[in-house]
Amino acid sequence: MSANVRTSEELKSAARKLFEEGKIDLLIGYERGTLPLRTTPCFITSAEEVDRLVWDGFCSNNLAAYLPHLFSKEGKPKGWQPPKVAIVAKGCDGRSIIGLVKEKQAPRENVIILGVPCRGIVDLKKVLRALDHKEPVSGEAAEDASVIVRLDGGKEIRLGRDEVLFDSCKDCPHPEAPVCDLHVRPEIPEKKAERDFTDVADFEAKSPRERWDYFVREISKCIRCYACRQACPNCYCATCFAEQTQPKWIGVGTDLSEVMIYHLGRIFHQAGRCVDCGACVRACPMSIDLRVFTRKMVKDVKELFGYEAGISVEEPPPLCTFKTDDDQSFITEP
Amino acid sequence: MAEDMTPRTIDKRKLPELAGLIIAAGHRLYGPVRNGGEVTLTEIAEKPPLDFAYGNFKMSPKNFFLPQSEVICRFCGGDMLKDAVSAEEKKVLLGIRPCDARAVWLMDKVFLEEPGDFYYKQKRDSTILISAACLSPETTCFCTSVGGSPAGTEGSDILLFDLGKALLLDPASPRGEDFLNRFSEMTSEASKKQVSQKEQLAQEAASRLKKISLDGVAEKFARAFDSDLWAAPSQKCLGCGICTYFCPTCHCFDVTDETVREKGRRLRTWDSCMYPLFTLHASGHNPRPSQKERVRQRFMHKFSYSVQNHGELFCVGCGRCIKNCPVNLDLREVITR
Amino acid sequence: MTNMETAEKEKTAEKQDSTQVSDWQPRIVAFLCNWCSYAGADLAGVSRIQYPTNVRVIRVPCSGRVNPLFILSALRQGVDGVLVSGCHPGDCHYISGNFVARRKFALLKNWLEYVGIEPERVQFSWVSAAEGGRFAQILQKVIEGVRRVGPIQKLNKLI
Amino acid sequence: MNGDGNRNPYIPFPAKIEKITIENADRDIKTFKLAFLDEGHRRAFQYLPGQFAELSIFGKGESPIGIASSPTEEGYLLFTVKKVGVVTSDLHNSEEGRVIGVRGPLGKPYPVEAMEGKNVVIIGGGFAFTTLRSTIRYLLAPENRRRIKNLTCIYGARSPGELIYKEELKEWQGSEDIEMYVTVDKGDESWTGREGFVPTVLKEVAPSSENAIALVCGPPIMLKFTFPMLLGLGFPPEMIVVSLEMRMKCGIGKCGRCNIGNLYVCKDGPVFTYQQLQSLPAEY
Repeated sequence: MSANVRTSEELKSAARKLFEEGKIDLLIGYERGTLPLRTTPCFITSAEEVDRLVWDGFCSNNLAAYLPHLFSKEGKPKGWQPPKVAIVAKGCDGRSIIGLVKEKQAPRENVIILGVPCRGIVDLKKVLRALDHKEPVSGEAAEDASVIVRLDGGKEIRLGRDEVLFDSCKDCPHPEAPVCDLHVRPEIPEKKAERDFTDVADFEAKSPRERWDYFVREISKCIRCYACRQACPNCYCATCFAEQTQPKWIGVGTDLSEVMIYHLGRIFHQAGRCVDCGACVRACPMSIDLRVFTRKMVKDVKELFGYEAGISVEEPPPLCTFKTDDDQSFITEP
Repeated sequence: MAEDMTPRTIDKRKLPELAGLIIAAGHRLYGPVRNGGEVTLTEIAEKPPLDFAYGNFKMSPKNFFLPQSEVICRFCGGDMLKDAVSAEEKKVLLGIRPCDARAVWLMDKVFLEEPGDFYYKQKRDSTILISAACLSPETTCFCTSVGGSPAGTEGSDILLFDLGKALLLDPASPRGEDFLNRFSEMTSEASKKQVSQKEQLAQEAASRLKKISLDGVAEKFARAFDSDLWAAPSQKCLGCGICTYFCPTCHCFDVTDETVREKGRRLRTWDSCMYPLFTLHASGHNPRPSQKERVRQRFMHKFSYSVQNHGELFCVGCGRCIKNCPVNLDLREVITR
Repeated sequence: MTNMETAEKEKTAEKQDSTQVSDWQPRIVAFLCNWCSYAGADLAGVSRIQYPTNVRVIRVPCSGRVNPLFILSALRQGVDGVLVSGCHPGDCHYISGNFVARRKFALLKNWLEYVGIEPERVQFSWVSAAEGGRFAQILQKVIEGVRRVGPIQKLNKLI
Repeated sequence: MNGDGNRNPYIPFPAKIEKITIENADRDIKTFKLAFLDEGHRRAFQYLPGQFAELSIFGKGESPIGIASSPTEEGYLLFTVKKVGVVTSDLHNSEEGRVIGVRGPLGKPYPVEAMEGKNVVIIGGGFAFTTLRSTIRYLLAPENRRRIKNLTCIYGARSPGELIYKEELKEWQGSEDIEMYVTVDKGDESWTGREGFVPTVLKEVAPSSENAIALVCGPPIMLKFTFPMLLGLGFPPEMIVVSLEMRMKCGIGKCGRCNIGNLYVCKDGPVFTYQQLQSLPAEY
């Protein structure tokens, strides 16, 4: 039995137990999707349904995105009590949950984090590219996070891990949720080294013209569907600045300036929140390279304020605090 | 009408020449251009594509008739400028799929109905649609289940079949017939063999499509308004606009004004029933307060209200919403439940 | 108003928008905190210290009040440069407003530069109520910088 | 929308604000008297009570507002507008003489033909009284008054200060042609009239449902209690007519946001019979 199958089985029994002991009202996890190489988020409310749960390298969604809405009082009737929720969490999902707890979007005591060991998630776009855009009919993620796909006609192809994993998964230092109520794992995954920021540094090293041109090129693809925002667990504002009307920050058209300010504003707003889970990149139907931009925010927060999002519940968010000797070399002097 | 004219055929090698003539006749020609794994409907300056063996365009051609953003009128300092909207250029869309042409035919029912939509009509009147029969449907395709077919002609002016060495051009509207006549020196009459080959290809393609049963879906949905059918899909729906923006028939729009200092304009832009602001009253009241009502609206609009209002399902089975949904919310699951 | 008159009006508006380098003067917006920098600017005025007139001052209660969207919004509307100025660190009327703001500004400054926007466009400074002369100097420096990079051509919305 | 198939239905006609009247004590409801700049536009704007128009402030947007004037009042249009959103706030800041845009008339009117030979009961609440004012004015015109039987109106507001069209209310209360009941939820020291919610007053007045038609417009909570009261009085569902509100943009059934079930409030409404509403989902 593969580790993924064993994890899935352990997950089912853990979930069953939680329901039977009356500890939870709802469990958010993954079930098999309708398309090959896909899973889909599932919402389980009783022990009878737990057999739907799966865990494998196709569990690409960051389930933490569902929490703010579940716990928001808005639209709930009088006397409403927040539900007890168990949530299946990869390393990145777990870090997003910490951010939400910290920012009071999810009460810690109502969330049971079920940590699963993640070896990286498969990027379907990369799979398709490797298959020269032939649609696979089925496939599975193997133990070492390589992928076996079958094409129409039965031909089987094995794709290497580095070829198919999301960029954000490739050298992920957090295979497990840093804060966890229940580890669901056949074995403890090895600790990984911290990730460096050479990708961001490489971009910084380009000329301003090149950086701007790349920004223009990527943002021009945007169709303003807001999937990046909706998929992001930490984008939980009740009304996004992009949609405010009083004041109206930006228009709703497709002018580059509007779209740019949307992305500049949204990504900036993620400073100290972004855990580099890649949810925005995964959700984007136009394959915009958002990560080169979101990573900048992660890097600067780390380098300027020594803060990494989603590690500890206690540490205050970096933009709610300060040090008297914070860097101010950017200040204009006469 | 269309039956009166026999299909024409053209050697694929002569297609660049035909394209040149079309462009020389004052049309802007758009055709399939491959970009990585994606095929987009792109303006063609000279060398036209010879390959119609793609699945479908990444985005539907609805942008050509209902652009994501278009100017309704312009103003300056509180006064409207009257001559702000220019006439449309003549366009030819080459290689769109019959499902997408059918979607245009469906949108016609909304936008050409009285009072006709000025901007839509202008674009529709100046655009020739040459569809390419869909000979290799994708796994997410289900056009035959919603009233279409891989060689359907609704909305098209000409239907093209890729016969290998030659293309068969079958007029599907008087406008298409007229168009073919204008370039008749480039084409010849199709042989009987070619016509039967076309029919065989169409049948083969149709047989490859999985049928899903949608009998009585409109009535079923009308009865299911208050049912728990909507709980599961709306729970996982993230509330982004991908399904509506990629949908070739979703046509809901917003009208907003914007200004930069003195100058301003009124824009019509795509909108989505997935967004909470879509129905939010100025008073703060929202008749569709949660994602449940919003998801329900999308399904009801396509599979129930449209049947009541226009006699047709407003889904053409292109599968874009299924392919692009970030949480794999599969429309087929909901409509067959 | 007839259509022609309106069209004429639009032309004039266009002229004002046009970015002919010869007679172009940078448009600067300065967000000044009420307690220090605004008073500093005021002092510059009262002391008859010459400083350029192409600046529009927006008084804010504290540099901490400056939402980064204010800055993006100004650029979107075609402002050529933005200056945000508050009390010196440690002198904030609200104790720590400018300390918290400083973190935001540091990130924003880097962020805009990262996507290729000229660093001269958006600048931050500390000016106390007593530093009238210093305010004029900083403003001069900001304007010179903006003049060097020319009229805004990124992020500004064109209609 | 009128006639001419080639007209662009999205382009508003310019109209000048001739007069602005503050209607209520909170000063957030104002009546704007508009006159088209172009005589052709004025003639083209043929409407009946219950219809609405999109008022357009260039640079701010459009807002759908019920027409408060009656077609029997010639040469001008009245719109009573509450200050709520971007457009209405800007409109409220207008001075007389400003030119704005008017696009319409839109929607279906109250069924004036169906009122022929009937007793007409008009029930209004709060600021939603605008198109009912249009209806009363219309029905009180001599040529129309003789075509209907009794005309009864019950109108209520939160407080005396919030009653709109105060002068006309006085005029109607003294008129033989209309039986007028004005009520407030809670009166003040100077209030000598009725107190009580509209549905309660409706119960007291108990207009006969015999050969009668009821027109209702008011806030959702008033509607909720008024419908059962009318049904209790014996009004058949098809003789209860109500005007609804929805967020709208195009006003001509294209933009897809104002639907209740398969009907669009902008083009199939805003006037619906209670019978119609019963067959629609309660999504409004």
